[in-house]
Amino acid sequence: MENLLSEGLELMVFGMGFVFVFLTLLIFTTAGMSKVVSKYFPEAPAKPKAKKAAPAAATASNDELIAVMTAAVHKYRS
Amino acid sequence: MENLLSEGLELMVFGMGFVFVFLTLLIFTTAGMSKVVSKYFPEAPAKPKAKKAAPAAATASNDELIAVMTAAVHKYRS
Amino acid sequence: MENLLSEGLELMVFGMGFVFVFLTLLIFTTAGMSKVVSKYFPEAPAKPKAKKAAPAAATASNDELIAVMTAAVHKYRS
Amino acid sequence: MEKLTQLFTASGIYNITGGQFIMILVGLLLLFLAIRKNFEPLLLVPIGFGGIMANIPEAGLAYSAVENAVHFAVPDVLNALAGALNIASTDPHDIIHAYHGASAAEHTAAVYAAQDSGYNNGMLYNFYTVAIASGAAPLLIFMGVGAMTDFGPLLANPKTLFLGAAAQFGIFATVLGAVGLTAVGVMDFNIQEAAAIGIIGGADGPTAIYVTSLLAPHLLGAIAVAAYSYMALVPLIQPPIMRALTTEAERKIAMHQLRHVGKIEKILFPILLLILVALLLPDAAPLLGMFCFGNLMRECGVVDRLSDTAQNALINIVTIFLGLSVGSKLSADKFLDLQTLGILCLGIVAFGIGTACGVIMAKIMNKMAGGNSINPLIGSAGVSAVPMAARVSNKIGLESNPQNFLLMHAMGPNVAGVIGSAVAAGVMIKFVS
Amino acid sequence: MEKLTQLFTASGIYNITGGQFIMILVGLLLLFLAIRKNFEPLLLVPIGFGGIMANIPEAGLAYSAVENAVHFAVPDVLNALAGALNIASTDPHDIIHAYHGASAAEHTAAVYAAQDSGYNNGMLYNFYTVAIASGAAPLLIFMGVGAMTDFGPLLANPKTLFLGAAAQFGIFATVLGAVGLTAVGVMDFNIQEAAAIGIIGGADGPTAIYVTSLLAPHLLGAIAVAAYSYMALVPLIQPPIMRALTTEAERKIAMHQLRHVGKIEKILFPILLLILVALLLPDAAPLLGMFCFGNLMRECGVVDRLSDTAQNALINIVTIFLGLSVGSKLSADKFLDLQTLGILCLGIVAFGIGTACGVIMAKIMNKMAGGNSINPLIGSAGVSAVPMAARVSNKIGLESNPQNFLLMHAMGPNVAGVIGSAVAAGVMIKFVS
Amino acid sequence: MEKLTQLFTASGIYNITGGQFIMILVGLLLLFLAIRKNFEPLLLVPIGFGGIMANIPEAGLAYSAVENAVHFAVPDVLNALAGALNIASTDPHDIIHAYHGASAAEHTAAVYAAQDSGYNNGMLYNFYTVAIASGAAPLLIFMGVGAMTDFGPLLANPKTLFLGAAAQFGIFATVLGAVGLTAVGVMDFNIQEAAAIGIIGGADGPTAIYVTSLLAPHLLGAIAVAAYSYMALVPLIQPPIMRALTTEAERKIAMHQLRHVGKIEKILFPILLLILVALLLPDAAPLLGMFCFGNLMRECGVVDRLSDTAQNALINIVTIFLGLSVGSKLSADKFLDLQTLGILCLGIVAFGIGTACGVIMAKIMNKMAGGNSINPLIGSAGVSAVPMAARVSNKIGLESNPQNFLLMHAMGPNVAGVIGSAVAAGVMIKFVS
Ligand code: NA
Ligand code: NA
Ligand code: NA
Repeated sequence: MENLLSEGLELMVFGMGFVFVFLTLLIFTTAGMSKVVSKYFPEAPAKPKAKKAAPAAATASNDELIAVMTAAVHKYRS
Repeated sequence: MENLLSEGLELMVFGMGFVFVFLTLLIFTTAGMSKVVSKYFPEAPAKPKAKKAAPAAATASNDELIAVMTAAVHKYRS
Repeated sequence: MENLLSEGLELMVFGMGFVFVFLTLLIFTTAGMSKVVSKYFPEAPAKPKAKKAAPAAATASNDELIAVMTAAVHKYRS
Repeated sequence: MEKLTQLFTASGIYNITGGQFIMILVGLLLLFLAIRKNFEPLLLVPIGFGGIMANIPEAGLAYSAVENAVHFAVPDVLNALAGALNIASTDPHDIIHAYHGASAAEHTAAVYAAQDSGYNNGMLYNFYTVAIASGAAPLLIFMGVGAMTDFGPLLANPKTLFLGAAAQFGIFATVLGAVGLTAVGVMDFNIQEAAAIGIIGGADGPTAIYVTSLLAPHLLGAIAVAAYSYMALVPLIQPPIMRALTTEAERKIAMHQLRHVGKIEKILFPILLLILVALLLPDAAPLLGMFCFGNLMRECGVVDRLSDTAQNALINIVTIFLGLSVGSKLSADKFLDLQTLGILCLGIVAFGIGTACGVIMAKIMNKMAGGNSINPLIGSAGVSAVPMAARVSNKIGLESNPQNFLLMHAMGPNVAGVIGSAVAAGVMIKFVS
Repeated sequence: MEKLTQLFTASGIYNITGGQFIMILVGLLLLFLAIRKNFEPLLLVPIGFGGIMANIPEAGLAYSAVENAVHFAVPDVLNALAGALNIASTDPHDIIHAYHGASAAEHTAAVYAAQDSGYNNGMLYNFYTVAIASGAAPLLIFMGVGAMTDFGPLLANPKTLFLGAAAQFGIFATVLGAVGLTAVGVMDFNIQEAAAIGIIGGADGPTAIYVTSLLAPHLLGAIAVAAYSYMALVPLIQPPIMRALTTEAERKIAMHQLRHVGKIEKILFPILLLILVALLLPDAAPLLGMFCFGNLMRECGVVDRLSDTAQNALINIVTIFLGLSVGSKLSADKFLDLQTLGILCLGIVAFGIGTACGVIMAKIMNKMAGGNSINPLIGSAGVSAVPMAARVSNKIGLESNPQNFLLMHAMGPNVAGVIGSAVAAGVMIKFVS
Repeated sequence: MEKLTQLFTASGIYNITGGQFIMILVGLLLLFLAIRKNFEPLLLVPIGFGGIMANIPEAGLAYSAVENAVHFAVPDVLNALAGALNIASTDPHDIIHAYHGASAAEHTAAVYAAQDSGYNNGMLYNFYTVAIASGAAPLLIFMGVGAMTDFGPLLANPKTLFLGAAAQFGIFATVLGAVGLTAVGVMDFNIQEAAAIGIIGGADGPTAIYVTSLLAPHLLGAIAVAAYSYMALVPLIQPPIMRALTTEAERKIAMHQLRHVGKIEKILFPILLLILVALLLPDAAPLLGMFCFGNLMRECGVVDRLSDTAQNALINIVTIFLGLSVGSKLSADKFLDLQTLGILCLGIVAFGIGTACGVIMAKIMNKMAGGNSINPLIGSAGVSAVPMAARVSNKIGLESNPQNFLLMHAMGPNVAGVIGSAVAAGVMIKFVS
């Protein structure tokens, strides 16, 4: 029993410790990566909107599209 | 052979008997359930039409919907 | 080693030979089949156009829909 | 030159047997029926194609590793197999016989011996093992069918369950027919085989495959082909029987419009049915459980994405594998048999009796209800074959009375027939397995 | 007449045990909560239905071939099983005990003995083996969740990862609670069981199922039900804790709009996370690897058809099987236990502690950042329960300040919580398995 | 403190080997090529990611239970494994060697020993077993490809099948090259390995994977990576060869518009092809059978829902698992080898020879047809790599004659190349397996 309790305690200490160490490292690497990316590979700002429209149209077939749109019209009209 | 025939006959009698017993019980429980439901949980009658529009609209989140619609309009206009 | 080389050579000769024999047979059977089909089961030539007409009709009704939808989008956006 | 001989002696032309040739023609016939005549194409296209593949000479696609090893009959391999199966004879026939009757441990030993000699299961054999021998594929199809089924018409008029019950008489009469033919010495079926043949009369593909895979897997090819072919033939088989058993006046009977059935009732029905199965016939639990699960997903309204998948991607994937797996049972040595002929004959009798009993029951119910409220034509829909049988009822009804739309009224007995044959299947599994 | 008795003595009514009756009610309760109260219906509908099916008397759907063979207790079969398992006793309990502790070879021998006597695995047992025992289903769900996750808010404000870390304290505190209850003699959990219970506090279904299937599979039913139920109860459990730990002024804090995050960052993040996992905690590699793989498919923009499938057809299919498989662990003899009660109590404590730690960490971070830039309400989202917990943060925030939209700010800690609990899971698998 | 050491000594940083480090870089390179350079991303994203996961130190995701047990080298476990494999030595290398050459029974005994000691198959190893070792994944992909293939252009001009035949010379020349390099002592390939390498020249991913999994599974990683990479490089590899072998006048040749091909012809073609395979080369039956099945589902018009699923949900699911499974063969000890370098070199030679032979055959056919009706540029499409190679033909054609659209003309040889390499695969399986 003693042993079980100390096992639990140890698990808590090392577990939480490791979780914090890991996520802290992740914060640093992520922040570093973002910095490098925004410095060396800056994004053209206008693109995303144009892109988002195209695939949506392509993936939804016409029939589906009409169904969704009709529903939308109903909803927003009523 | 005798034995096989009597087995077949027995299977028929008990099989059909059981099918009828089972489905008869199902009729009674179903009818009872319907009665209870219509008595204690009556349905609002107007709903169904409104409902049909809702799910289509509900599954697509608003943002997605706008994207799809905008794309559609663009596609058919251009 | 000798043996391996001759195995490779043999594989090449028989392999390419068989590929050619197989595809040649396929050419003849295919050509024969096409001849038989076009002779005994000729296709009605006018159909495809009729099929294409249907979507055109659909697009006509689409225009109306688009008007409604555009209005909806405008309304929702504003 | 040696390689050329090797190539030729391993070719299909050199090795094809008469049986394989005939079975390839049968496969082509099934494809023709499916594609040109629209005979249940979703199943018969994969079954027919699988049947052709199963009969490709020397490819052994439908055989297990052991069967493939025996086919090539290398003496050392036969010795190893005989040793694994604890038999003295190394005759291929004896080995196959011992293999089919082997204990699980001997079976594994034989498989190991075959693998060690470099033989493997054929592709279709693997598909069969995963899809059908495990029982999974028919159950998943049943789940998908449940997710496609609307119990509304049945709930609006639960009495039509009687019609679904009566039509199952075709199943049991056919069982009796099969044992009768055996008794008079025309055929040779045991009770398990007779039960599996009877289930053709249930007019329900996945139920037939599930029961047959449990009771008589060696008959699976013939029974599945018969079941799906006759389901496709419903518009030809049923009308003469329906017309013979009804009067013009009866066929003219118009039925009251069905009441609206609420969402709560539709949600509770599959749960109720499951509990009834649990209390009365646990052996029908896998079939009806999955059916009810599919239906609950459909009706509960909160798991639409699961219900959509069950009705589309999942059932389609399973159908492909199920069809090819059934096709694997069309190999010549398993299909070309007097039994197959008997199965085909008994199967159509089963359909006919089921149809007749459904109509007669509907006539009785109509009489008891005053004689003018139940059109007996809806009785034939009790065999299931959803939704074909209901459409047939509607069509014959329209012929007599152009204002009379029986379709929704026939959907009740139609789905009742699905439940009825699943219950009958449970009884048979209970008694004869 | 004999057949009638046979039918009755094999029926559910005759055989149902009190435990099975109660568990069927529990299954119905889960269905009610899922359908009417919208408690995580995608999982609880299949789990509840599977639970009912698992408790159908005599059907044995949730049992292995050996368990089914022991259930019917035919003396010859028990003898064969005892022989296979190398034990002298033929008492059913002893056989089951020996079966669970058997070596792989003895296990196979017992399975062979059961199969030779005609017993088979139940349908749900097969589903469990394929979906959960193999580890595949939770990993594939995690892949799908990865493909649905947008790490944008996290990348815009990586500090919120701390909140995802803090909220995992609930996991480890619960482990301590479980061993504490054992130490004082109230409960009886070993360290593996305690760890599996703790993971409920991770508020992440697939992680909980994956860890439990590795550490304490016999508790899977209770832990999965607790995890999904409490995730559904997040809108009830969290708000009082959040209000108690924050001041009105803190709840009013408005946060700056998040910066736009580019495509390249989003592509690199899952790769970075995978490499960090590879270098630091290989035991979390399956979970986080599949999660990162799903996310990379989403973000890379060149495999949209794979990403769509991972988010739709595949995750739906896997969810159906996962739910039914979890349901198979709701059989009365595995679920109705004092332990289950303990698990339910500890689980909700875990949620509470996780929520509290998240909020407290957010308060600390806010203090350190000047006291007016981080709204502590987003801390509670660190438990994961995506996206419910983030919505709760937003809702409570709106109550205090109707102009304050915290949703996107709370999505950062929310997805951080998923990573955090997967890391915690890896640590536990490393130390206690 | 002890736990901290334990955590560190089990971490990736502590255990990573040089090989694993390099292979992780290779995985990242594949991801870069797939995502930025659009190199067959549907396959190379999963392969690259799987490759990284396979090289996570200590995680053992790509290893079987036995390999994982040997890796940790606990003396008792090694003893048990040596006993199971009937060898005296307990040296890890000897055990692994014995394991790979074990009989089926010894193999099972070793797996049992590993499981009893608590070791399990890695996730990727399981994926590999189910997807590739079973042969299922490449066959299902081939079915999907069949369902996506339009044989119209081929049927309109069946002579182009000759081009698909000629381009297979690349395969066999490479086999000869591989055995030649072995003969002169530069490399060390046996005939099975040489055949598997040659199939890279078939420019068809699933065929290459299927053949390699049968003939030389240990080379699967290198061969699959080479096959897909070179398929992506077709627009760079082919044009110089095409220009070198053709005159400007030849490149300018305009081809007549193709005749319309009817539905019946398209339905009959896959059936005809299947029967020809059945009669002549049963060893190609699995590959071409599934291909024809997919195509028949597409063309027959009565099973559109199955065809849609085969082209979408099913092929996507299989692609995910196939890619990860191939990635599992990128573990350092299996990939980093002089052989891999040889494979990469021979693979590109195979592509080049195939392209050249296709063009030369087209020139010959053009000469024989009068010199002005067949543009030799369509010959290069005979290597398959559908539809990339056909597009390359079209592009080079447009450069010489802006009015000349070769795309549809090149689609004939393009799909003929798929058939051709499947036939070549069948011959190799027949002769060298
Ligand atoms: Na029926
Ligand atoms: Na979490
Ligand atoms: Na090719």
